[in-house]
Amino acid sequence: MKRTTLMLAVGTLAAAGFTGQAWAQVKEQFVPASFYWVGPYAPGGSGIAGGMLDYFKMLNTRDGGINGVKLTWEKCETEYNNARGVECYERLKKKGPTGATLIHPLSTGITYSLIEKGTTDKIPIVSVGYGRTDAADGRVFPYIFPIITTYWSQNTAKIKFMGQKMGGMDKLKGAKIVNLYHGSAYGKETIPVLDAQAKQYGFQVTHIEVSHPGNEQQAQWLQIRQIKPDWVILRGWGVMNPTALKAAQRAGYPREKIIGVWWSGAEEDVIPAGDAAKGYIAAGFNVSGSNYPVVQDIQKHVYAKGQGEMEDKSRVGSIYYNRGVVFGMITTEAVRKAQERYGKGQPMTGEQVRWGLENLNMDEAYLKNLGATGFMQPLKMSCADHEGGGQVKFQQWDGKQWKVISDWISSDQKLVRPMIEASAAQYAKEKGITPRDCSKEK
Amino acid sequence: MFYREAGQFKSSYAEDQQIFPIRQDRIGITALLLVVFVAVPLLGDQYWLSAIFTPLLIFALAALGLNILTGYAGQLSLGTAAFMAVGAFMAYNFMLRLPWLGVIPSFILAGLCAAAVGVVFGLPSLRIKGFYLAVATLACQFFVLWAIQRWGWITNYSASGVITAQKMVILGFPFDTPALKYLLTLSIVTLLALLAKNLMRSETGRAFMAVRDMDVAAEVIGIRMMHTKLLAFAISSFYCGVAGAMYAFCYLGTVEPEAFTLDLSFRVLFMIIIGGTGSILGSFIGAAFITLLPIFLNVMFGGISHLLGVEIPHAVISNLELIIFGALIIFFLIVEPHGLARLWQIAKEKLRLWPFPH
Amino acid sequence: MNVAFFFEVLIGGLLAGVMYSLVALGFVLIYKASGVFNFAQGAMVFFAALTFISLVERGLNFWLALVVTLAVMVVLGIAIEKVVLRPLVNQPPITLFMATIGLTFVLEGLSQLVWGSQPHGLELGIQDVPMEWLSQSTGINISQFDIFAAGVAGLLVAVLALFFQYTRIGRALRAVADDHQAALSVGIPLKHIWAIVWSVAGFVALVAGLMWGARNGVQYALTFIALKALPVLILGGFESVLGAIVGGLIIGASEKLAEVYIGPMVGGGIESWFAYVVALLFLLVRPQGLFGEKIIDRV
Amino acid sequence: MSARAHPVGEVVLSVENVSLSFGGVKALQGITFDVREHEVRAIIGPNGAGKSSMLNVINGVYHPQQGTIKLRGREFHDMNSHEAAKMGIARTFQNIALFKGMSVLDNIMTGRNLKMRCNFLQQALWIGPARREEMAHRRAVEEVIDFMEIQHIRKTPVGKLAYGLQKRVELARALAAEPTLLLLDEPMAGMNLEEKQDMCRFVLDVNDHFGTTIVLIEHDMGVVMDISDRVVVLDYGKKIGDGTPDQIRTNQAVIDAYLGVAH
Repeated sequence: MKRTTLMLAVGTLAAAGFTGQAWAQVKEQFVPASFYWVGPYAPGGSGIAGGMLDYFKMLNTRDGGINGVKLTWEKCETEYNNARGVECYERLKKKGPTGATLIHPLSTGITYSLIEKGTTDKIPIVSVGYGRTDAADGRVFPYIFPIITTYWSQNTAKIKFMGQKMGGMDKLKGAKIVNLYHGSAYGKETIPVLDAQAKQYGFQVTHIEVSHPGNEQQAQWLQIRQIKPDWVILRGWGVMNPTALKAAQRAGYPREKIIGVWWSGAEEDVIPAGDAAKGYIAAGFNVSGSNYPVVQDIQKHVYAKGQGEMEDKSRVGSIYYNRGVVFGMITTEAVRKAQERYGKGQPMTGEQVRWGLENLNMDEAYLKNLGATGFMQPLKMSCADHEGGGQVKFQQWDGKQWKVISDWISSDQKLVRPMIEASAAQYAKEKGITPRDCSKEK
Repeated sequence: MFYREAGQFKSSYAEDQQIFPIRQDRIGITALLLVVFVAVPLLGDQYWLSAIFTPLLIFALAALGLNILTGYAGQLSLGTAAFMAVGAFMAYNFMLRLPWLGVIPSFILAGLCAAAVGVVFGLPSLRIKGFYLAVATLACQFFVLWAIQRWGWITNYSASGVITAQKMVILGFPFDTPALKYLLTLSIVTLLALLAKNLMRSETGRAFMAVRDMDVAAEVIGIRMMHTKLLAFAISSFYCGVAGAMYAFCYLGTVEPEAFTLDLSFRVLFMIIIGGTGSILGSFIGAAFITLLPIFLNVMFGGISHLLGVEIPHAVISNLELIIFGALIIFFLIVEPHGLARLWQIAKEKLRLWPFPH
Repeated sequence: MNVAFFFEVLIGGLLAGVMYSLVALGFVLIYKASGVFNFAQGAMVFFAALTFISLVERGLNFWLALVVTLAVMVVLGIAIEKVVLRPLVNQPPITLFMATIGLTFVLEGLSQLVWGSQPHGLELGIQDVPMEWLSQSTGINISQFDIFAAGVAGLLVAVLALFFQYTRIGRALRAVADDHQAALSVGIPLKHIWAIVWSVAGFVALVAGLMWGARNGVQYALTFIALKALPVLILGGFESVLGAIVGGLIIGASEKLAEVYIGPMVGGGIESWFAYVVALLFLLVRPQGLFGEKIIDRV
Repeated sequence: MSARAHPVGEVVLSVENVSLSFGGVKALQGITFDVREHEVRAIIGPNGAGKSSMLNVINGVYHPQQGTIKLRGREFHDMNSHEAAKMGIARTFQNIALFKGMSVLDNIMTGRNLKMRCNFLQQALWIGPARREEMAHRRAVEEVIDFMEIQHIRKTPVGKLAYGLQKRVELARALAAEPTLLLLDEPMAGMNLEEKQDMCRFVLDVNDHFGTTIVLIEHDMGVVMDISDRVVVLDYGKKIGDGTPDQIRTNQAVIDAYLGVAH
C-alpha cells in the first residue's frame, strides 16, 4: 500500500518534470489568470475571468490559437488583495515557454504594486478600465497599459453626455453636480478632473464621500436631497451601487439623473436594488448582450461542447462577461501584432507583446473581423498613448437589461492629456526616470 | 537521544539566562541563521524571495509587534493595520521631505510616529478591558485610514492617495534586487526580534506579563499600570510601524491606504493566535502558517485538478480554500489553544526524554 | 438651520439605528448565554439571507423557504455547538473569539460554494419609498420600509422577551447567562442550551438578513454589517438586549447627524469611524457600556 | 517568646476612622487601629467581617470614603497601590494572585521591579548595565528562593504548582521586594497541618531575620494566638476588640461574635 503511494508520488514528480521540459518545444502562449472568485467583488472577478478564458478557449478550438500558437493559462486567486496578487504575479510570471505574455491584475491596488515589478521583468501590466490613470503616458510607463479609457477620460465623456442631454454644453453653466464617490483610491481619483471641468463649464460640483463598504448611505442622500443637483455621478464599487440606488429611491431622487462609472454599471450592481434601479444610467467601454458574433462563436465552440467557464450560463453576455471578452481580445490581438514583427507562429515574450500593444490598431474593419462591431470601441495605441480609445457608451437599465442609449462618446483629451502628462512627469521626477523619446521607437 | 542537556552545567546565572540555554538549540539556531542569511539569498529564486520570504518576514514582524501588546501585555487590539499604515506613510514622508535622513533613520522615525499614535489610542486601555478594548481599537483602525485619505499632506497630494516608495539607498549602496531587499528585511527583523526577546526576558517583559495575568496584583507590587500599558502600546506600535514601512519599501513598492484594512489586522491577529500568544517564535510560525496556507491550498488544488485531468470550476476551488482555511484555524485552536509554538515546545520536551517514555 | 431637515436626519438616523440593533441582537444573545463574542454573526446573516433567497428563486413559496431556512439555521447552530464550541469549552474568551473568526471563513466559503457569489434582489412586498402623506404635509421623507423594519425589530424583541420570560428553555437560558457554574449545578444541560441559543441567534440572523437584504440586496457585503453592529454593542453593553436597541438608536442618530452636520467641515466620510469614537468616549465614562454590569475587582 | 533581634518599636502605620462601602454594603465602619514597627499584628473576625477590605484599603486597592491612613508620618486620604509599594508595603492575597503564565523565578523577579533602574532601551539591548542589574537581582531573588526553600521549582510555571507551594511562591514574591511592612491575607488557608507549620515558621523567620513588620489575617485561632503580638478583631465592618492575644481571649464581645450570641 505504502509503496504504491510512493511510486505514484514519484511518477507524478517525473510527469511534472516532463511537462516542464516539454514546454520548451511546444508552441504555447501563456497568460496568467489571476482573478478573484470569492469575496465581495467575486461577481466582477468571476465574470471577467470567465469571459477572457472562454474567448481563449474559443480561439484555441476555432482557429487553433494565434497562428498556431495555443493559448494556455493558469488561474490564481487574488481575493482582491495586494499581497495575494503580487504572489500570483511572481508565481506565474515565468510559466510557459516565454513567460507571462502580459497580466491583467484586475485591481487598482495590485496594478500599483506591479508597476515596478512589471517594468523590471519586462511584462506588460494591462489594466483595462482601471489602474493608474497617468500611466497612459507610455513614455514614463513603458510597461503599463491603462487601455481603452481611463477614469479621467471617462469622466469628461460623462460631462459631455450630460451637456448633450441638457441641450448643449453651455447649459451646464450654473448646473449642480454631485460626485458621490467610494472612500478609496479608486473613488477619489476623478476629483481633480471634475474640479477642472467645473471651472471650464461653470457648473458647481460637490464631492460627497461614502465610506467603505458603502452599505449605509442615508446621510449622503439626505445631503443630496438638500442640494437638489441636476446630476449625480455615482462612483461606486460593489455593494455601494445598489445601496445608492435604493437610497436615491428613499430620498425621492430620480434615477434617470444618476450616472455611474462602468464599475457601477453591471447587472450585479442593479439587480439587488430591484425596481429602484429602473432608469439608472451607467457609462461603459463595452456593452452587454450575446447577439454579437464573437459571443455567439463562444457559445458555439465552447459552451456547445460543455467547456465553458461560467457555471451559470445566463451570465454569458452580461456586462462583466463581455468585459472579460474585451480583455481577451486585447490580449490575443497584441500577441498577433507582435508575431507580425517577431515571427509568425512563435510564442511571444513580454517585451515583444509590449511592442504589439503599442502598435495595436483595431479600427472598425478590424473589429468587424473579430465579430465585435459595436461590442467595443476602436483602439489605436502608440508609444506615447497607452490609452488608445477614450470613448464611452451610455446604457440605461430598464429593469430587465441594459439598453444602449448613446453612441460612442469621445472624451475631452485636450483637458485630460495635459493632466496625465503633468502627473506622469511628477512621477518620473520622483523616481528619477528619464521618459522615452517616442520618435526613436520603431 | 541527541537532544538533551545532560552534561551541560550552568556555572553562572548569566549562563542560565541565555536565550538558548541548551547547546543543541544554539547549534540549530546558528545553522538556521546561516541558511536564511546565506543559502536562501544565494539559492532562492525571485519568486521565493520577493513573494514568499520577504512578506513572511514582514508579517512576522507585525505579528511580533501585536504579540508584545496582546500576547505579553494582554491588551487585545484590532488596530494593527492602522499602525502599519502610519509606519508606511510616515516613512514615505520622511524620505520625501528629509531625503538626507537615509532609509534606516526614516524607518525608525516612522516607527516612532506609529508608537505615538499607539500611545494615543492606548489611553482607553487604562479604563477599558477585553473585548470592549478590542472594539475600541477599531476606532483607531478606521480613523487612521480615514485621516490618511483625507489629509493630502500625508500622501503628498496624490489624487488617488497612492504613494510610491522611494528607492532605498543605504550608504550609497542601492537595495533594489529581491535578494537585497530580502536581506535588508531579514536583518531588520532578526535584530528587532532579538531586541524583543531581550526586552521580554527583562523587567519590562515581566511587567507586561504581570499586567496581563493579574493587573491588581501587578499594581500592588509596584508596577505602574499606565506606564506599563502605554509602553506596551508604544513598543508594539513601533514594531508594527516598522513592519508597515517595510511592507511599502521592501515588499510592494507602492501602497494605498486600502492595503491596511481591518482584514490585515485580523490576519495578524490570526498569526499570533495560531502561532502562540506570548511567544516570539510563535509570531514567526504563525506568520508562516497564515501567509503560506492559502498559497499552498491554491497551488495544491491547481495540482489536483491538473492530476485528475478534470477542470474543477475555480469558484469551487476558491471557496474550498476559504472553508479549509477557516476549518484549519478552528482545528488548531481545538488541538492546541496555546498555538503552534507550544506544540513545538512539547515536541522538544518529548525529544529531550526520548527514547524513555517518562 | 432647517428644522424639518434636522428632524428628517434625526428620525432617519434613529431608524437606521434600528437596523443596526437587529444585527447587534444576535451578538448579545450569544454573548449572554455562552460568553462568546461571535464574530461570525455577520457571516450567519449572509448565510441565512442567501439560503432563503436562493430557495425562493428556485421556486419555493415564501413561507416554506422561511421555514426551511430556519431549519437550516437550527442545524447550523447544533453543528457549531458540537464541532466548535464543545471541544473548546473552558478555553479563554479570545480563543473562542478566534474560533468564530475561523467559522466566519467556513460560512462565507460554504454559502458561496453552495449558492454562488452572484448578488440577488429581495422583495418583501414593502416598497422602500418615502411616505407620500408625510412628505407632503411636513416635508420630511421617511421610508415606509424603515417603519416596517422598526416594527419587525420591536416584534422580534417582544418575542425574545416572551421566550426568555415564559418558556422553560428561556428561563434556563437566563440562568446560564447569570452564572454558568450555578446553572450547571442545578442540572441545566449547558450543551443543549448553547445549541439552542446559537439556533435562536441564527433566527435573529435570518430576520436581520431579510431586512438588510431587502434594502441593499443579498450579497457578500451583508457580512460587513457586523462592523455596524460593533459600536452598538460596546455602547449598549455586550450582555443587554435593551442595550442593543438603545445603543443602536444612539449610534444611528449620532452617526447620521455627524455625517450631515460635521462631515462637510472635515471632508466627509466620517461615518466609518464616528460611531466607534462615540462608543469609545462613552466607554471612558462607563467602561461596562450603557446596560452592562459594573465590574468590581475582587482580590 | 525569646528575646527578639528586632524589638517592637514606634507606631509605623495608623488607620484612623476608615469607612468603606460598596453601593449599599458597608464593608468598614470607622475603623481605627495602629501597627508598630517589627511587630506581628493580626486581624481576625468571622467571614465577611471586612478583614480583606481592610488590607485592600491599607495598600490602596480600595479607596475608602472616609478616614485617613498614616504611614511613617505621611498622611493619606486614600493610598494608591504604587505609592504603597514604593513606601515598602508588600502583600499576599487570599485567593492567590500569582502571575499564572510566568515561571516561579519570573514571578519572584517581578517583586524587585521597583528596584530596577535601567530603562527599556537598555534592557532591549541587553547591554552592560541592564545585564549586570538583571544578574544582581537574580542573585537577590535566589536568596529569597533559598530562604523559602523552593529551589526545585524555580523554572516551573506557577500554574502547575500545588496550592501550598503557590502560597509560598506568593510570599517569596512579596519578600523579594524587601518590604518593611508585609500584609498577609490568610497565608495558611486551605493548608494541611504540616504546611501550616512550615508557613508559620516562614512568617516568624521573616519577622525575625529581616525585622519586617507583619499584618496578617488568619482564621486559625491557634496560629494567631501563637505568632502575633497584638490582635484586632472585626465584625460586620466594625472593630470589636484590640489587644494582646491574652486580652482578646477574654474579651466578651469577641467571644460573643465567635460563638454567635443572639443580639
